[in-house]
Parts: sequence; C-alpha cells; structure tokens
Amino acid sequence: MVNKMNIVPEITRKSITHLINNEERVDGRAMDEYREISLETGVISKAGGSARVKIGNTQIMVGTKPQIGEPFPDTPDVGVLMTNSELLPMASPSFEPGPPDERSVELSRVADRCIRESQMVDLDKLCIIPGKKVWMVFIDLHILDYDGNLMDAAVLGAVAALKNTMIPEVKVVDNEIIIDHENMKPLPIREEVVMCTFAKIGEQLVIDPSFDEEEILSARLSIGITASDKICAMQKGGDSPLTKEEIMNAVKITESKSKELMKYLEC
Amino acid sequence: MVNKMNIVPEITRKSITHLINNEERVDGRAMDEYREISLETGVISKAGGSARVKIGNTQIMVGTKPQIGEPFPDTPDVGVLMTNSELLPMASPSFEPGPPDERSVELSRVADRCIRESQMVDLDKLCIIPGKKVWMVFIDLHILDYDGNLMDAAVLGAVAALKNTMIPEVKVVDNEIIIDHENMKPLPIREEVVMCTFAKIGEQLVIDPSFDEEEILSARLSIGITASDKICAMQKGGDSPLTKEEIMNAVKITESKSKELMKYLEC
Amino acid sequence: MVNKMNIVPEITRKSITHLINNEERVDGRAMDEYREISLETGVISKAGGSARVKIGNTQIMVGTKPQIGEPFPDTPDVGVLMTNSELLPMASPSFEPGPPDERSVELSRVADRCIRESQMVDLDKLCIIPGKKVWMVFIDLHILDYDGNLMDAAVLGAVAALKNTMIPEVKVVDNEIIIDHENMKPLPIREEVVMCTFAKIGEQLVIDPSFDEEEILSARLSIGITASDKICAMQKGGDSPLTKEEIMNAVKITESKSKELMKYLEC
Amino acid sequence: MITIITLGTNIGAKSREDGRAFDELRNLKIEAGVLERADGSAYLEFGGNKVLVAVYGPKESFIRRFQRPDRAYIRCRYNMAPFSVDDRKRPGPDRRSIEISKITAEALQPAVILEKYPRSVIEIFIEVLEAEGGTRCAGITAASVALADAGIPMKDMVVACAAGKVDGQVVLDLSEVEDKDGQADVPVAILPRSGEVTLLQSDGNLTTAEFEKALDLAIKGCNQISEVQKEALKKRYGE
Amino acid sequence: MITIITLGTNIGAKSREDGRAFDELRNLKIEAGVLERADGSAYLEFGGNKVLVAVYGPKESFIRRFQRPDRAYIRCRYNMAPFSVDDRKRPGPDRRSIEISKITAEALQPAVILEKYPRSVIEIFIEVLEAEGGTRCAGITAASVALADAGIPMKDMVVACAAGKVDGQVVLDLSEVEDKDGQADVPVAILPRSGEVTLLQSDGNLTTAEFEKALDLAIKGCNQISEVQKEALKKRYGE
Amino acid sequence: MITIITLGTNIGAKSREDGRAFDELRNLKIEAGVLERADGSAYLEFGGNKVLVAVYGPKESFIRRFQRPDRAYIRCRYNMAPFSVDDRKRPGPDRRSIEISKITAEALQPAVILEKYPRSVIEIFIEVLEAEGGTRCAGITAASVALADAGIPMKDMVVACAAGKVDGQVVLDLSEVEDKDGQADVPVAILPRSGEVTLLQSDGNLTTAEFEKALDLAIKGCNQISEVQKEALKKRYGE
Repeated sequence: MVNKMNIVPEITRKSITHLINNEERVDGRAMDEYREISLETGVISKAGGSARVKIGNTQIMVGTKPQIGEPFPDTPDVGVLMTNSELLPMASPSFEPGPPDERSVELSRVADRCIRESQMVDLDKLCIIPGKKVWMVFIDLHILDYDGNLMDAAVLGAVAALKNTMIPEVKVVDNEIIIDHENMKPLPIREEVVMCTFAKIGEQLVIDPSFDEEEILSARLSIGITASDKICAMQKGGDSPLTKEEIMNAVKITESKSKELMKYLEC
Repeated sequence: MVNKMNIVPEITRKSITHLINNEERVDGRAMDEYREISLETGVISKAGGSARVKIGNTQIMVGTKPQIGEPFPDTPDVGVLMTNSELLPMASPSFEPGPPDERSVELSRVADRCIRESQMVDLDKLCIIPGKKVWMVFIDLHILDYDGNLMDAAVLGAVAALKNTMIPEVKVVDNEIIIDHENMKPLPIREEVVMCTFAKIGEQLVIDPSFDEEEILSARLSIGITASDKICAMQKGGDSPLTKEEIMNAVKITESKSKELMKYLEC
Repeated sequence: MVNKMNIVPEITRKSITHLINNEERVDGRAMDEYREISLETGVISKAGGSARVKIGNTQIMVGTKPQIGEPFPDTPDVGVLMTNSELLPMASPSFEPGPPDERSVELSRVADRCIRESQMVDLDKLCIIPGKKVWMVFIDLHILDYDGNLMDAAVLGAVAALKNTMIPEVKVVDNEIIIDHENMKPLPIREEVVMCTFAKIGEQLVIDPSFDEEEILSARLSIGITASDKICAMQKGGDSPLTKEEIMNAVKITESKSKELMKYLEC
Repeated sequence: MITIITLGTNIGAKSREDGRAFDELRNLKIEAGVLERADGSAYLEFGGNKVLVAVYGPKESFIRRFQRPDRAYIRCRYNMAPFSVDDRKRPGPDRRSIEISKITAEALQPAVILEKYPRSVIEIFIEVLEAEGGTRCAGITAASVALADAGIPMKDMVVACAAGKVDGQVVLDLSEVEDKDGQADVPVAILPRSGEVTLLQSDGNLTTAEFEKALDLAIKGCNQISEVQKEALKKRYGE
Repeated sequence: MITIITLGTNIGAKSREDGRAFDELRNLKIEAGVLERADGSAYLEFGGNKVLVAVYGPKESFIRRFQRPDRAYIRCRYNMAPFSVDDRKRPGPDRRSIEISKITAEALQPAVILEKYPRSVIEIFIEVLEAEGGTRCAGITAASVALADAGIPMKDMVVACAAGKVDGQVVLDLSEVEDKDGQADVPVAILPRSGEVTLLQSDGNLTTAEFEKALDLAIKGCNQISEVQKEALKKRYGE
Repeated sequence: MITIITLGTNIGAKSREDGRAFDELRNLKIEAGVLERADGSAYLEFGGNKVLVAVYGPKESFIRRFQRPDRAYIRCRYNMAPFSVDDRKRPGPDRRSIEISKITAEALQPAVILEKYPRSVIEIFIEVLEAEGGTRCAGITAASVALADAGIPMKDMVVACAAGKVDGQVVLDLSEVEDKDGQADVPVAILPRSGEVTLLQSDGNLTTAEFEKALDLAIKGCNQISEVQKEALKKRYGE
C-alpha cells in the first residue's frame, strides 16, 4: 500500500517548473538528456541471469529464474515470461511492505508488455513438449533505491538480465525430460528493446524524470521501442491530458534516444 | 467489509412501524404482497446460463459456468454446485470492496442450500467418470442494485439461470473425455424451488421487505419451498426472537405465495 | 495481529523484581521450580494422537493428524512433520484473530525445530514410496489459556501427542497404496525431548516464567534437550542481552530439570 | 465439577444407529469456569462433541464497526480446531464458520441486556475441539453458560438443540452419522422462559407437518438441556 | 430508453472478420440512469460487451489515502463478473483490473471539476457483465455518462475507443477475435472539445506511421461515440 | 569503497569443503552508505551472501502498535529476493522471514539508545540479494553499519556470526553446504565491548561441551567481524 505524499513543497514545484519552462533543469540536464546510467550483469550467481541497473540514483536489481512449467492453455506451444516487481520499502519512505500496489502492478505490467510485444525472446524455442512442458522465465524487478523513472530502468535491467540468462539443454526421452546442467546455453534473443519515459512539466516534455520531477509532473508518457524502431508499448500516466503533437514529438525523440540506451546493452 | 449504518432515521422507523401495525405499508402493498418482479434469461452469451432478476428496485445478474472438475471425496459419483455472491459496492454505499463479508456469505450459503436440498438439479446425471470427473456448475450472484430482499431474488435468479443453462454432450473414450460443443443439452432439472422472506416489524410479519423495511426489522425469516411444497431451507436472521406461531404462519403464507413466484419461472 | 500491551503496572514490576533479586517468587516457587504440570493424552478421538497439557494455568490442546502426502524434493525418502500453532483469542485479551503473528510463528518454529532436531520421530520409517509418497504428520498446537511459558508446554504437549499417535499399516501393491485402518501402529519414536525456558528478571534467571514474569522479563532463553542430554534447540528472546555465564548456567539447570519433565511423558 | 445426564424415554419406535429413542438426547456434560484468563468460560461434551467457550467483556470497543451508541455489541467467533474433524481442517475462518458465527451472535443477543453497556463489546470465542454433529447448537448452549460465568446480565439463558428426519422419522438431536444419512436437520435455539425462537435453520426436505413436529421436538430438547445448564452454574456458584 | 447506432463507411478495403469497414465501430447503445441506489449510473452495450457503471459521490472521504486538501479524489474500480468471459474468472481484483482501474481514473480525472469538492471522494464502479474486446474503453465511455447522470460538474465528457493493426491493416475498434489475432491494439481516450488525449496505451508492433494512423483513427472513433453519449443523456434528461 | 579481509589460521584439523580452517571466516566485505533515499545503508558480501540494508528514522510512528511512550520502537523486515536462492522464492513474508525479522530486531535493540526518541520508530530493511548460508548473521552485521550510517546513537555495534558442527567437528561460520550436511548450527550476535549475547539460537545435536565450544568460537568470529564493520565506517567517514 502506498501513501502518495506530495513531499515536494510548493516552492520547489514552482522553481522546477519555472526552470523547465526556460528549458533548464535543476540538475543541469538538457530536456532530452538522461542521467548517468550504469549497468552490470551476472551479479547474482544463483539467478539464471541478473543485472544491476542505475539511472542516476535510481537503482534496480533484476534477476531471472528459468524453470520448467506448463504453458497457458491458449498458447500451448510457446514458453512463458512472467514479470514481477517489488517496490521495496527500502527504496523510498513512500513504499510500504505488503501486496503490490497499483504503482507496482503498472510498472511490472508495462515492462512485461514492452518485452513480450517486442518479441525479444523467441518464446517458440522455449517449448519443450508442446501443450505440456515449456520454459517459464520469471523476471523479478527488485527496486532498491527510488529516484524517479523506474520504467526505463526496469526495462533496461530486464533486457540486460534476459541477455545474461543461461538455461540448461533439455532432451525429451520417452516422455521424460532430461535436464543437462553441464550444457548451458543463452536464452534465444532476437532484437533488443528499450523504453523512454517523458514527463510533462509546465509547457515542456522532459526525458528521464527525476524523483522531484515525477512528483510535480502533470502527465507522463512511456514509449517502448525496438532496435528496428517498432513501437511495441506505450503507457500514458498522470492527471492531465497530452496533445497529439506532444505524443508524436515524444515518439520522435524516442527514436533517437533509444539508440543511446541500446549502447548500454552491448557490453 | 461492511459498514452497517442505520441510515433510516428514527422518525422513518416510527412511521413505517406505525403503518405496519395498522396493516399498511409505505409503498401501499399488502402484508403478503411482493413488489413488481421481472425476470429475463439468456442475457449473457458467454455464461452457461444467465438471468437478470428484479424485485422492485433490487436487481441481480446471475450467471452459471459449467466446467469439468473433480468430485468431492465423500460424494464421488455426483456433480457439484458452487454458489458465490458478490455484494458489489455498486449496489449500495454500505457494500465495500474486498473479500465476502458475513452478509454475502450468508446469502450465498442459504441460496446454495435451498437449491441443493431441493434436489432441483439432478446431480447424479452430472457424473462423467465416477470418482474422477464430474460437471461442476458455478452459480455467480452479481448484486447490482440493493433495495432489500436479496434472498428471494437470489434464489429466483439462480433457479432461472440453471434452467437456462446448457452443457455440451460428453463421451468417455479410452479414459479420455471428448466434449461435443456442437451438441448442447439443458441441465437435468427436476422440480423447481423458490424462497419467501418475511420481516417482523412491530407486531406484524410482512413479505418481501424493501430496503427501508429491512433496516428496521427486528427479525427475518426466509423459507425455501419446492413446487410440491417441501420445505427445503429455512434461515432466521435478526436480533429478536420469533414465536412458534409466527414461524408456522410464515410457512402457511409461503405455501401459497410460492405458487405466484413459480409462475415467473415458466417463461 | 497482537497488541502487546504492558498490562503489568510499574509497581507490580518493581515488587516482582525485588522479590526475585532476593531469590523469591510471587507464587512462592524456587528459582528453578516449575508450576504444577498435568498431562492427559488420547483426549480427542478424531485426532491421530492428542494431549492436553497444563503448566500452572497455561493450557494447550495438541492434536496430530497423520496423512499421506508428497515428500519435500530435497528429502525424498523421509516423512514430514509440520507444526502449527494458534494463539487463540480465547487464551488472552492480547491475542487477536487473524493470520499467525510473529509470536505464534516463533512458538511453532521453535517447537518444530526442537522436535525435528531431536530426531525423536524416526522419519525414515515414514516413507511409503521413496520420492513419491510419505506420511506427513501435522502437529496442531491449540493455545486455550495463556499464563506464561508457552514454549515448554507446547513441546511437552507435542511430544505426548506424538507418542499417543497411531497410524494405519500401509502396503504398496502395484504402485497403489492400501491403507489398513484395522491395523494401527504407533509412530516410530526414538528418545524423547523436552524444553526448559528461563526468564531473566533483575539479576536472576528463573525457570518456567508465569504471565506476569514474562511481561517484565528482560531476556528469555529456551533450551531443548533430549533424554540423552543432547542440546537440540535453543532460542533467545527479549530486549536485553545475556552473558555467557548465564547461558551456560541455564544449560546446567536444564540438564537436571529435564529429567523431571520427562517423567510426565512416561504415563 | 462435571455433570452427566442421560435424557429421553425409548417409546418403542424404530431404533437409531446408537440405540437412542427418537426423543432422546446424547450424553451431555457442562462445566462452567474452566479457563483462567477469560472473564467467563464453559466446557461442554455432548455425544462426541467437545466444545470450549470463552467470554471477554463487556469492554470498551475501539473498532467503529463493533460499536453501537446505545448498547453493547456481541462479537462471536466460532472456530474448529484442525484436529476436530476426520480430515485435518485448515486453520482460519471459512464460509461455514463465518455463517455460524453470525447466526450464533444473533441467537444469543436477545437474552443479553445490551442496553447496560453502550459503546462496549462482548466477545464470545467458541472452539470446537472435537466435532460429532450438532456443534453449532453445542456452541450456543455452552456460550450461554460462559456468558453467565462472566457475570453478564441476561434475561434468560439461550439454549439450542436440533431435531431432524432420519429414515423418514422425525428424531431429536442428530449425531454426525444421522446428519449425513438423514433427510433433514433443524437446529433451533430458544429463550426457555418465553419459548421464543432465536435461531432457526432447516436443511433438507420436510413437509409442513414434519417441520412442525421437528420444531416441537427441538424445543422439548432445548428445555431438557436448559436444566443441565442450570446445574452447571449451580455446581460452580452454589444455589 | 435505448439508443442503437451503426457508424462508419465501408470504403472497399480488405474486409474484417465481422464484415465491418476498417473505420467502422461495432453496434453501440448507451442508457443513463439504470440503477436506483447509485447517485449516477449508465449501461452500455458495444458489440458483445455489456458494461454497467455506478457513481457515488462526491462524498466526504474518511480514508486519508483518498483525501486531497484542495480537490476531490477519484477512486475507480474496474471489475469483471465471473461469467463475463469464456473461462470463469475468479472473483476479486487481479493485476489486470488493478492497472485498468488506475488508468481509468487518470483518463476521467481531467474532465471533472475536482476543485469544487475538496477532501471528498467520487467513487466509480465499473462492472463488466460480458466481455468481447475493448472493455476498458467501454468502461470509460460509460463512466462519463454515469458521472453526468450523478450531476457531477465536468468540463467535457471523456470518451474512449481503440484502434489497432489486424492483418497488417490499421483498423478501428478491435473485436475480441481481432485483438487476439491482431498485431497491435491502441486504446485512446480523449476530451472531445479540445481533442486532448487522457488515456493512451499501445500494445504490439507498429511503425511510427502506423501508430499515428491508429491514433488518428481512434480519435475519430471517439468523436463518433461522443455523439451517442450525448444522445443517451438527452434521452434521460431531455434537451 | 570496498573492504576485503581474510581471517583465521589453519591449524591442521580436518579440512573443510572450501578448504577453510575450523576457525576461519569466509571472505567478507562491507560498504557503508550505498543508497541515496535511505537515511542509512550498508552492503555486505560474506562468502556467497550478498545483503543490502537500509535504515529509516528515527521518525514519528503513526501506528499504535509500533509506538512506545518512553522510547523508540525498532521495526525490522528481513526479506529474500526471489532470485536469491536456487528455486525461485515467492515474494512476500513467509514464516521463516517473520521469525528472523523478530529475532533480528531483538538482537539489535540492546545497542541502540532508544530512550532518546520516545514515540518514534526506526525501520530496518534487510534484503538478501543472494543467499549462501548465514544470511541472518550477515543481515545483523550489515544492519549495525547501516544504523551507524544513519547517525543513530548506539552504545556499541552489534555483530553476528555462527558456529556449528560439521563432520563431528566444531567449526566457525558454516557455508550453505556445511549447514545442510552438518549436525548443528549456532548463530550468535554479541555486543563486542561487553561480550554479551543478544542473539542465540541452536539447531541440531550438541553435547554441552560442544555447545560451549561453538559459542566461544562464534564469539571469537564476531570479534573479528567487528573490526571489518569499523573499517567500513572509517572508509566512509574517516577516522
């Protein structure tokens, strides 16, 4: 459960807005500039794959766990991706222990759709026995430190963790599954995907909102885009509307900024 | 969770009671008169069977879902009926979202017993593979608008929805169940059942209490009765006792009023 | 959920502490003296085994239920013990209905470890089909009246109930399990175990703390010990530390007092 | 501190599985004041049923939902121990226990002089330690004794008993086996002084005449049990 | 009290599984004021979708989390009836309904003059009685009518509609089958007067050009549906 | 900003699965001040364990249960990440984590000067990112550093370490494999200045002599780890 407190005082709100209307930001960034990004992979040995991502002071640990399970009845021949996020109370005084609240649900569902619809993981190749057994890959987003823009960090970390994920070879002999832990192979990955999030503050759109900027934004727009510039996910949030022009403008910026984010995934 | 607020002011309580002690009701009905009843069936295509029932302004949507499942261990050769009710927050400011509270549990359990004990559905015929697979029929009572007397509306709607329910033919070949969705047949129905609910207000028993009458009743008595006049369910509620004479009097009235209610099930 | 209220007033705290510092207790007991203990077994016919234990006014009903289930994946060839406790609201105004709180969880986990690690029940003999089917024995601690020292009462009652537990003979024929309810045999029991709990109050350690003593203790130490003097469980509680000397002193007393407790298990 | 009583007269009708006459109760004993911590308590054995009841209050209610400006609120929790039935029951409330808790509170309420304690709550905890048919009636009967043991002022002591139909015959106080194989079960609670009914359920198939017979028989059983309640209190408190 | 309307013009493109043109809406009817107890309500059928909405408030908010010092708080609960989908849905909120409830509240909020009711709450309950693709848009569209029926002052009536890509073609208002087999779905809500967007999601694979086309088509659909909303209110309240 | 240390001396006893001497700790590093939002934080690696701790407070407590009139209340939440163990752990508290949270709070409490902050709460969040045996001790050790990093006044820095019995031999600091195959595990926390014990559990079979040996060994291990705690704070704050 979350107590959404407006912890940014009115005066801060005004000064941030005033700056942004003059195309300046408190931390000196440009309107379309990300904070410093760092990405480490393979940090948790017991995970199938893992990544620690930082965007500014926002920090997320992502771990994957591949396990064998049953497919969904309506998609019997493909593997399953499951994305879960925990807004740990460690990460912010506004996050409280307990079942996922609506912010956590939205975060994990948007990240899940972005990855799923990008078709980044070739789920067809994760089928073991059609209709009976498939690989299920759990993606757990563990939010450690919250300084705004969880969406982009979540997708970046999840994609890096998936690229880092190894699964054992399996054979099916006489309807029994033999798992060969000696022979590990990477998940079948196709093209990558990233997400770019914009905040509308005053009359401007800024990319990668910090905590303070998120607290005062009037609208938010997150756009998921693949390496080949397919828009695979989009989610508007916030209490105010956006014009069509603002939306298409954000799409344009996403096309160029996504290239920058993709670079972190190369390492 | 429910906040049971006494939203009927003291003055209304007195005037309703005064009227009833003179054998009059606020809405002009006789002591043993139902409000206007309407019953439509087959309203939800995706349900196995459905009914929308109105008694006065009280409105319930009932849908059934037959599905194949395992029998209870102590009754391995018969099908299963499961009744669930949702006192939707839509229906009344006193209903709140969350797990079923005691009012909702009582409603669904009384309706369930009334239908089960009437033996209206021939559960023996819903066995597919003895001890292994049977038809389970879920009956979901969706309370849309609450203006008193949910019990009678729930039973009326559930019976109509069950009569409206179609299940596919099934064959068992080599221990596999083949479901033939082309050949649908109605649920095996025996005699029908209805429920009549009485409120004790002042010194009188009135049938089909409205919301205002329910708020001020001292005792409530619901009686389930079959077409052949078997009493199959009974449930007293409320904070005050009833005399044996009042109970037997209610049973007598039920014998005659049930015939009226049965007529709505013919259509 | 528990409202831990300090219901012992300051003056009582001072007088109890003062007495104990002079090696006296409110109820006249010696520092290392238990209250009156009573233990009845076989009191619940429907349980596999049962015991009603009283230590002073503290009263617990313990019932066991053996049932056939699947082993844990990491111990495929041994039976399973499951210990659950309910701090019933009946037992104390500070116990509230709802899911187990931390006190209840600690009680059942410490009792569970004490019994499990003593290897009192020969779990190897509870395997039916290796890796597939084993006996699972549920131990339910039903706390009826709370007057302090639940730990020792829980272990005493659980051990008595396990000794009282009968399971049917089972045969495996053609991979089917045949349960012979005519031939009941006791659970395979090895050496017994008891637990002794100490409270630090003022400068002293007292055994078997009463409710009032528990309310004012600064530290608590529970020690599980087998008939052959193996220490099989230990749990410190409370807000203050203990010295090594206090701990070893408690172990010494436990070695001798445990013999007294064991006697109740003979009957 | 134990009262044992065997009631009823076998008048030659078809014999029941446990040999009782149609109007014969199972063995019954009630003991008052069996718990230390509770304000009032009672332990009851009725056939194979074993039921323990604790009462706390009246005490100040801190929960708005359980507050009435002009009277005390009765909060009741009926609970079955995991080992009380053949297959282990999972701990915690289920739909059955939620319904029984509700109707038990309603059954007891008319006897208690609630107006004396506005804004307060009286808590009744019923623990079924072993179940053998008829636990809701056993719980109500024991709860009345526990309320009295707690010193809560009452107009009368509610008492409960079921009648039903087994092998086509209306009989008193169904055992677990009879309830399972029978055609109907009618649990009833009454205020013995006025004979008024505070709990009434009916589950099964009965003609009007059979229902009336069952109701009469249950009321007769209630009156017999009422004497055992009074004995239990006398045993504890003297005349 | 029922309004039926068929919109769109088939301009010769590849035909859809139900025969509609690429820019054709499914049959739509909206009725305002269908519930007694709620402060405002609306019933909507849209293709095979059946949605009922109730509005309560503005009323005093007792829950701190749902209180704002300077304006009303909109609380929305989107819920699917167990019988509304092919396989019975377990009652209670799931992750999908939690997300839809959140974005529905955000979609409606910009239209409501919240400043008029500080510290109060407006509750919107959306019940999907039958689902056939596009229930979140149907819910938003119906909720606006229910808000108006409750007499809540609004700057405009939010209206929602989806567009998407099926068989490589951008089409309006995907049915359940089209949503399942299609390549993308773009639900949109707008304030019709300003054309501003209050809900926007996109799920699937679209080029920028396709996305813009889908957005334009959805906005066009919204404007058509807006007329039906107005009709429904006229039917209830007159001109 | 990282401190690595290898402790212990191999004195010729039976060798352990990872080659350590009976009184040798696994590799340990502790870093203070690793999170932005929290008031204090620490990151610890101990063998294969990776633990992160955040501290918030002291701050006003709004929950009555977590309020003491004369002192601060320590609330602790020990949690394992789903990916921290071999088989994915379902998110949320289980019985094990509830117990560890309780005894961790009790272990830390004696060191904190709680009287300075009546009616307030200090929250400690322990996240196990990877588990390899001994996470409860690792959590306590890291939590002390995080408390110091938060500037909370303490009499001493609690430090924890386990000893146990493996292959019949009493050894220090059991790894995951040793814990699984071993005969006993004794986690201990102490106040290093006084040597007093604030956490003590024992799980397995030990004679009195073996227990005493394990306790002594664990205390010795604690004292070694205590030096690493101090180093970590020095690294962050200087001498």
